[in-house]
Amino acid sequence: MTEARYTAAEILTVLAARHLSDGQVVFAGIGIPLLAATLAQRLGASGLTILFEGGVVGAFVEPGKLPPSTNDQRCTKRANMVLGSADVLLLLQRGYVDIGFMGGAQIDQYGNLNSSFIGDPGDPRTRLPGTGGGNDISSLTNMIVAMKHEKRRFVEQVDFITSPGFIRGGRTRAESGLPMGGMFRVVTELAVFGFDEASRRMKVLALNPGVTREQVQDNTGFTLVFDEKTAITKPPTEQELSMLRMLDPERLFIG
Amino acid sequence: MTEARYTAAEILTVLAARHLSDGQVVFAGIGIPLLAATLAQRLGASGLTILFEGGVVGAFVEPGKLPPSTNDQRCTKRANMVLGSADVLLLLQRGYVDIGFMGGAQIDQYGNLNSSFIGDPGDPRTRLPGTGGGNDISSLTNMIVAMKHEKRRFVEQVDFITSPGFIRGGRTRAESGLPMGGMFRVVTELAVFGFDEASRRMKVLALNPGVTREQVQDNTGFTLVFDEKTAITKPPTEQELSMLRMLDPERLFIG
Amino acid sequence: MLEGQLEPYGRLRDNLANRDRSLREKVMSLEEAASLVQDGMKVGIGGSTMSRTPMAMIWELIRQRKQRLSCSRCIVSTDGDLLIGSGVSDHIVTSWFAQGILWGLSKVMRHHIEKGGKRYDEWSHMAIGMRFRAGAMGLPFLPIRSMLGSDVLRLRPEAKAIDCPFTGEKLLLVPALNPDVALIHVQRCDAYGNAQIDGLQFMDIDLAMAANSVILTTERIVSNDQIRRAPDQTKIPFFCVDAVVEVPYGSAPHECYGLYEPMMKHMNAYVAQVNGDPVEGMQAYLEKYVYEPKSWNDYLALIGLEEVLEAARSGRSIYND
Amino acid sequence: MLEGQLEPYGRLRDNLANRDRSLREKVMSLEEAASLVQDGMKVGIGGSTMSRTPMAMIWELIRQRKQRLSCSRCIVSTDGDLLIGSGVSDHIVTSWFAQGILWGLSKVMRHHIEKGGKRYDEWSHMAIGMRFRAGAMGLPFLPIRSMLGSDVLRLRPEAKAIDCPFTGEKLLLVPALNPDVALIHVQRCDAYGNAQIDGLQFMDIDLAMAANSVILTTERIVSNDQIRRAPDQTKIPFFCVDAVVEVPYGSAPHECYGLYEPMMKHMNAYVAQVNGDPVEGMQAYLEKYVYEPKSWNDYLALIGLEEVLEAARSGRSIYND
Repeated sequence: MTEARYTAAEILTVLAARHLSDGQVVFAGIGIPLLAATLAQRLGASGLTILFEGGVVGAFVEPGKLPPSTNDQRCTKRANMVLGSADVLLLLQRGYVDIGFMGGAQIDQYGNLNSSFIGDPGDPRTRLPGTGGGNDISSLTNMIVAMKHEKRRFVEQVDFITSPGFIRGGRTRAESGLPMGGMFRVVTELAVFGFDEASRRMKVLALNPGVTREQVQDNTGFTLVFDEKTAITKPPTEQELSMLRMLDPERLFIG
Repeated sequence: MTEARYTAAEILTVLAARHLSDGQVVFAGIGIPLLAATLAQRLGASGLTILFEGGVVGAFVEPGKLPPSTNDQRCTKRANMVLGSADVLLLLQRGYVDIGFMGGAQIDQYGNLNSSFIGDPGDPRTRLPGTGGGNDISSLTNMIVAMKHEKRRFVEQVDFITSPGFIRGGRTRAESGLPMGGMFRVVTELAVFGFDEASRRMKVLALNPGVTREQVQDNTGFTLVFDEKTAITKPPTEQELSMLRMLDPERLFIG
Repeated sequence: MLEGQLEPYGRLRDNLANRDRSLREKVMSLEEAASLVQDGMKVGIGGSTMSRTPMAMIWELIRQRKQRLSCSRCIVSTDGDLLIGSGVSDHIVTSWFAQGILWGLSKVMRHHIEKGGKRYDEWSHMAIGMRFRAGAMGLPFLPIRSMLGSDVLRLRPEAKAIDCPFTGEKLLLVPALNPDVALIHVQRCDAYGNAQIDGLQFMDIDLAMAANSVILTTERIVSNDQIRRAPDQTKIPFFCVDAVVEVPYGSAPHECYGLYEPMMKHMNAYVAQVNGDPVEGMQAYLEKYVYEPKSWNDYLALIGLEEVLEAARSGRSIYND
Repeated sequence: MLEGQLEPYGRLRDNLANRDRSLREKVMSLEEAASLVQDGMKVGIGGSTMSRTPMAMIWELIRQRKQRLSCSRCIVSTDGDLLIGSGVSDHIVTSWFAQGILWGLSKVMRHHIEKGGKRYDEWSHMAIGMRFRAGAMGLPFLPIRSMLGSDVLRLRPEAKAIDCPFTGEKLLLVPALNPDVALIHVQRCDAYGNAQIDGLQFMDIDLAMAANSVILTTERIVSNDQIRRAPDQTKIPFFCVDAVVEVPYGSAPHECYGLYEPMMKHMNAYVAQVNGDPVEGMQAYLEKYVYEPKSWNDYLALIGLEEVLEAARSGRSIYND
């Protein structure tokens, strides 16, 4: 690439959208997840059912009217159902949801997310906003996380497990009382990650176009596992990018 | 009385209605309780809030349109709120209800009600319909029961405790895990009964007009406690009776 | 899986993961929908007493001669008579089982429960509600503060009394009830199964969420556009629904809120006949009203146009002022 | 009673038994209603994030210089900034606390929680919901299947992990939350407090049932007759409501479903000011927008007619097709 055809947030959103398929039920957080799920709906997966934490089932967010949170009325326009916010979370517990889809502030090699404290929780350097629905979603279903790839965000061990991934790897998640779900994919502007079936450590599944293994490793605070033949993701198409920009004309979430 | 001015069901209903006061929240069963609560509302207690098991809060049943069960739409006409039937029962558990008001098939000296089995539950002579909301109501709030006074209905010990009164008397109700509520009044066509504060045994509070102690005792399957000076209830007034007959012109519940 | 026995969480989740929860049309005939109900299933029944009973679906289950259904409902009325009287069900789980207070005891219930070897498991009304709700919430149990101290509890070892780990107070834990299939009748839904319910909801929302499959019968099928214009009126979401059947007057001779009241002449005649002879009387009723009619509309014709119209007039009167 | 500590059932029942639950008019001014909130109370806040926040009531609590309020809400936004920034609250119980994703971290929250000695107790979103729900149901706890294995749980010894007595599975019991008072803003209610809520309900129904008293602010007071014509639209029953205050635009600058969207220019200016200096900036904001206005309408005038009208135009557009 001689010139960037897209921003980091744009490729993040497009790649995340590709991981959703028609007929799934996805619980989407605000920002990139909401946008990526809506993009997937508009690009063929019209039967994708989007749930929002505010209490929305089967949403169809309007282009150019992105909500400032998943608790705003914009989330409900043309939705199939509106219900209480505890009740929409209980759908996860009952098992109606295929995929939880969130952003992340900090992640570790086992896919644990931290959105609560930087530093010692007893005397934190930074008090972050907290879990919101993140803990419930990641505890109860399969997760896709879309986040910016920075060394300080990809750490060996998070300061605080807000939203559990595979805890300490192996079977520790199930042993903690979380028999279902777990981290499925992490999508960043550099690569797409999965988790090893046995160790439950993060591994690179595919590099984004134009990104090297070294670049990914250099921006990561722990040693990554690479497959022999790491795939290369197909770049965002014109159709993907133009639809995305149509959805977020004010570039609220795509930067 | 040379001539009966009213039927047994009529005096039962009128006396029961007198035990309800303006401002109370009463959970009423079908039949006489529904009718008596509605009568109380029409006779001055217009702020009496009636709840029905079907999921109705603040009902105002229309004269001549008595519902055949508390789950019918007639119960909801001019009601303040309609909600789920588990949720209306939970109002009892939370404590929003002052009085539970039911009919009874069989009662014993401790105010326990049986509407499940006559005879041995393992091989019953009669399988009765069962508890409905009766068990929940009597477990969770103060009870008024309106029922026909017959020896086979007023027994020393019920064959089966469907809706708990004071269980075996004394503190056995609280010890069974039911710290709140309990049997408050039993109203029949012969007398009005309360329960002794210590022993929790049924005692006569007032005789209905024209009824003797002997009559009440003869129609009761256990030895009743009478106060020194048992009161005599004032007979139903013309106003009470005419309003009652206006409410139930088809004599659905007043026989 | 016996009623009262708990499915492990993993199995419950697997059942749901394997259901097609996509936004898809699922309109079918009464016959097709009834064929989804298999012998021996745990069946949850919507509505209560004589209200919003999924009567057309029960009628079709009897025509298809289902067997050994274990049926749960908050309060069981004529539906229970027909289910056990026809031999379709041998097990009723509820808090109250008769025809209705106007008719005294059900002789059909008495005959089959006292002497016919059929089972009626009694729970408190709230306990039934909390069992469906636990099922809907993906929980193995919910605590309640009733049933304690009573003989109703003594006959239900499926429930467990505990001392509250926070307060030491006595509580009763009632096990989740996740029916294999729920039968629910509603006023309106779309072709995907997004359902609106007017008036009394009874336990239908929890029941729909708890069940491993849901068959909706509906007075009418409306467009998905109409549903989307008032999403806060949707009470059951499409993804827990597996079949949608349009059956006008599908609760007859019971009522459907805002549309028709119970058809009392038919009910009176029915009760007189089956309580007169709970075996022969019931058999004759089933022959004439269930097995012989060619369609649900034929059954309605037997109830009679005048009674159907009168029920509709009074049903709609709830909105007259 | 500290947040997280359970009231014995008897005390909870006594509190409720002593409330006047009769059908009576309870309309009062914002000032009178706010005076029902006492220093040190546990306050439950309705709505979520920037939606149906009872902002007028919070504004009045700040004007009345309340102290030591312990405030719980499913998701806390600007309301939390104002409550801790003004000194009214020293304790927030929620799952998420910032101004909104558009503005990054709240410097007000960070300042007071990291260094100011104020507390923010974090629970999962569902845990908060189940705590209100347990309170609403008259139960000491509800079980959940989340929070387990996380550090969120490690900081919350108020919750108890158990092995399910039915299945042996691990469950977390979260304690009931029964606020002393709930503040809830609705689109419509009658003078008795029968409330209708359009669109997103959040946790407001459980909150209302759980609280030991409820103060409703409402966009408009409608007749009891209107409520009775559609009783299935009533979401909060009058008998759990203790005060009704009519405050048009009572959620400003947040949104009220179907009536107005958030007033984003004001929000942007607010965030710039308080995140610029969480102490002085906040103080200046409070002076100008909270302490000085003579009335809520004066406050709205400071937001500006144009912005209020624009928020109403977009708010009502939800019903445009």
